[in-house]
Amino acid sequence: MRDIAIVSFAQSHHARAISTHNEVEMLMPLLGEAMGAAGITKDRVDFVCSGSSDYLAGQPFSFVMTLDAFGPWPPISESHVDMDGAWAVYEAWVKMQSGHADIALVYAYGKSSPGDIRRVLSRQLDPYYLQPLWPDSVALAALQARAGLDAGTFTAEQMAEVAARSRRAAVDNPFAQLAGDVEAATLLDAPDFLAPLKMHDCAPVSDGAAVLILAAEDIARELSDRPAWIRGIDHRIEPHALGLRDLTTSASTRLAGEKAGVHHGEVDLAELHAPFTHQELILSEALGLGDGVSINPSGGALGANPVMAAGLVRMGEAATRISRGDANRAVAHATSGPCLQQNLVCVLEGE
Amino acid sequence: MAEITLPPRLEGVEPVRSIRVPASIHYRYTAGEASSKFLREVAKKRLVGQQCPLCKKVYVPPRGCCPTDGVPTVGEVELKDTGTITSFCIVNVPFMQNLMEIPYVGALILLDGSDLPIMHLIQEIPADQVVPGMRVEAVWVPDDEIGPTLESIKYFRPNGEPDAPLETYKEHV
Amino acid sequence: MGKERVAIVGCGQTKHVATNDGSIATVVRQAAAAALADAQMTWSDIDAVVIGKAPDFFEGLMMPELYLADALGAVGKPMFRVHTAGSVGGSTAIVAQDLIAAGVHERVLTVAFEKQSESEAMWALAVALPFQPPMHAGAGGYFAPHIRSYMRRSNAPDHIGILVALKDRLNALKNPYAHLHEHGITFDSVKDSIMLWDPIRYSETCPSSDGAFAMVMTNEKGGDAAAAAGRPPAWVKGTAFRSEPTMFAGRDQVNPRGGQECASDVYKQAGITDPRKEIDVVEMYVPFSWFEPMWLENLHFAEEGTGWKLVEDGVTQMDGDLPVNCSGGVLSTNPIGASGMIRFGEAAMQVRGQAGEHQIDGAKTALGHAYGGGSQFFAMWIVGAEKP
Amino acid sequence: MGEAEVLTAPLVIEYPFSRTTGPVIGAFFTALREGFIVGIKGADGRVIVPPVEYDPETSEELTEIVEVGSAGVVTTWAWVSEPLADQPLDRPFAWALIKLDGADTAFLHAVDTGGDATALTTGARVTARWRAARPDGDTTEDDGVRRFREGHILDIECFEIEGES
Repeated sequence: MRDIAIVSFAQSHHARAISTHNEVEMLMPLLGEAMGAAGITKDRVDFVCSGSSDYLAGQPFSFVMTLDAFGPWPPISESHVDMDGAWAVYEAWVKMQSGHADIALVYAYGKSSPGDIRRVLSRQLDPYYLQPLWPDSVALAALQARAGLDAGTFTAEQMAEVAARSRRAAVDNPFAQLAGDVEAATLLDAPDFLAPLKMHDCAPVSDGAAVLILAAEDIARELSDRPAWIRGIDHRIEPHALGLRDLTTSASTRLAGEKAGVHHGEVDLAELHAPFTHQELILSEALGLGDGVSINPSGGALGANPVMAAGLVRMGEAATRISRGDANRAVAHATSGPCLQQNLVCVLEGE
Repeated sequence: MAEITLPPRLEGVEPVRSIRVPASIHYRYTAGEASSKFLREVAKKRLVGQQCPLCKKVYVPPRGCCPTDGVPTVGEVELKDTGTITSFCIVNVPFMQNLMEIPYVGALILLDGSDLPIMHLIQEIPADQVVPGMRVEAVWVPDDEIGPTLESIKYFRPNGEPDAPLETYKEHV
Repeated sequence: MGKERVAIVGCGQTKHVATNDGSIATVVRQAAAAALADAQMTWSDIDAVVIGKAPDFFEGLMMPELYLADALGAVGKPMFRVHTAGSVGGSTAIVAQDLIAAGVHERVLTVAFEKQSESEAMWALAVALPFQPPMHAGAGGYFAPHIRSYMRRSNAPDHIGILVALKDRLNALKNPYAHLHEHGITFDSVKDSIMLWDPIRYSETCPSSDGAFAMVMTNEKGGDAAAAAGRPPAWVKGTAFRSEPTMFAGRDQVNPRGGQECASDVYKQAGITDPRKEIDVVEMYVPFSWFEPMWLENLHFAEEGTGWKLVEDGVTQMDGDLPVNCSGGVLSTNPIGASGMIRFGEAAMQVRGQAGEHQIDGAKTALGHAYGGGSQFFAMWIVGAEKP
Repeated sequence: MGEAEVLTAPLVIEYPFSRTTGPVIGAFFTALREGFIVGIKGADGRVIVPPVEYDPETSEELTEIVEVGSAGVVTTWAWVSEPLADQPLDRPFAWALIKLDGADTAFLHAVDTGGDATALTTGARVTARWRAARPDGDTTEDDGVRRFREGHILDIECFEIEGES
């Protein structure tokens, strides 16, 4: 396998609604920022891959017009996934492994504000048995949380602790949307939102975008003083029906973590894409992350959750910390589907 | 497909073959900064395009970004509501939500001073008399109906000028 | 080409129809199971699944890979979804082959589908966005002016489109999987069909189909094993994507630069210097008949302005020296998200000698071509009977 | 540009989807119309409800439809104090995964407790509340309001705690 690294990352100031800008306007400055930081212009990019979903903002082919933000002229080699941008990184990484590209640019964006994200995400479900009931994303996560609480996998106190820690961490993250110095005990006093979930257990609704640049071998060293090398990347999926899964654990994360080589060394930090507090606990357990691991130092998805970009942001946040020298070995994770149905795990290292 | 076996109570029962599942999702569409600026001018019957600072091309309607350079189109250029038909299509098929009487002409119209044709309707001329190069002008809806939408231009019609020679719009066909 | 050679060892598809009576899962499953059977593999042999389709609005199913994981045997495996507009079927095949070429996996299943009968696909394409001018003429209304421009630029006579439509529909009669089987079709019946979007007639447009196409790909070792077992694979000799902006000043929508450069790239990878001579058969994405002469020029088979002459001279007929769309093409079968993969897969079937009645004898090198959006997305591959 | 100056407008994406079911999903809906519930035998012999077409472990096509009970046990649940549009009930209710008698897997539906957030527990027994069968000879056209069972997941209006009605 070729050595491939994340060499640059840029993200928006995620917010409940970025309504002054359309998707192109939201993305364009970030593309310039990410390429500027790597010291390259667009002509050096061999491959572009993006992640987004038509359903979020209700616009078929929204990714088609959004590509204009890159200025794809002369024509470029480009692809798009209707998945979180973390999977676009995977496609770009494969393209680079096959020798077709040395520098790849990946972007992802999502605006949840134009629609009701809870209803929109119900369109991901089985179209015969589930869609007609309109079960929303929070409700399904609540079923998962209760299963874990009943099984003794985690406690409401641990969930609140995740929320409090994430918000405290997000204070130092200028891009986060939800931050603050708050105690878990205070959070636990709040009324139920969708029991057993309280509001603090759920990620905020966010608009946002992110851009990440990958480079191979010596080019990575040219573009970054300290590239974040991808040492392993893998993703796995589980059965769709909730009744066919053990909701208290994440078999697909465990497997993806093994394949990506999480255990081949000590992990300094992990950026986990957990839109709900209990999902962070499930993911940490599945990845075997011990007490010494700093989890979601950015505040995670609980600090800002731009759907379709939130997983890509996790990769960028982990890579940025390696490039800054804050960490030497990090795990980045992205999820897709109801109750962690599909998961991607990436292991990043400094030199 | 393999044959399925049914429990006794389903044997001989007329099977369900399809289900109806209507689905409706409501969104709030945001035009964005550049389009909003443009549409607010449309409400004043003005067509204000934007120009790329690098390639100098003028886009109407602007979307805030030069599609070839990937930079914000910052310069503003006011255009007249006249232009040239670069190509067209005669529509003979009724479409959903479409109140047009068929046949009607949808044309690519290069507004004078702009660099990208827009698609709009051509009226006040029989469909079979529309030709490329035809000079046209916008017909606006009555003043009290004008708003920040491209629907404020009802259609385009010939403005009586002689057809433009191909050289003047060759880059666009 | 990547580090590993890639071989297509299994192809499968549904009988394409207006309405497939099964569930959405059944449609993808039928194609995938057929491809596996053709490859003499079982579900457990597959390392990863790559799926493609056009907008999720068509079936009202957001990120359908989630619901389809079980049907495609993907549980516990990597499952990947691609969406690049109309070119998606081709792009999906390229992403799948990259997984092998990069040495990430040994055996990959790829499938692309659309079940247009779930909704009116035309609606999904014509969502009226606020603030736009009041024109909803569908895909034909978008492409017709560009076809008119082509006719004007090339001085092509009006009957060229009719010849293409007639050829493709007659070819479809030799393909049991094609959607349209119009036994009574004639030059005059195409000519007399209603002019929908002048200059596009009804019989010069593609149908709306339910269907899927799947392929099983493997590395050199797997390809050699299949060949040794008397099941010749198709070897991938080159792949390329190109995209350009949808709308920009001076954009040539008749002969887009993205398509030209995509073709040049894929030919270069395959070592092809004279495509007209070296390519034996082409599966080209032609949803409206006039795109055949336009793409013949865009893909460097003819000088600019002369593609229509190849059509008129019968060069692209099955008995011509550059047969195009022996399967009947998109004009006979259009499950949108799958249409690109059908082009790629039919190209593979030709060089494997498994195209049945629409087989071109001795086809050694084939081009699969897909495009999407407003002719700004391109995906192509060259496959060959001989190992590159 | 300030938020007030940016133009917005409502956009509705609406489709009257008609979905063909094939025989397995069709059997489930046929049974619902007739007022009972079926599942399917998985490759390992367990009974999966609602029936899936392909085995989640072995991927093989499943074919043996079997009848299960209309009552069962709640394996997990969530309390909805503010239902969203189109959900099965417009007053507070519970979503639950329910393992029906004779089934080995749980499935999702709504449970009506009359609005009582404390009535339900994990392990509680619940039973289906059925919509009425279409009376013989009734041919009223459907106007979008579901009055009778027609072969749809909402032929079960919801579940309710056993013994309470």
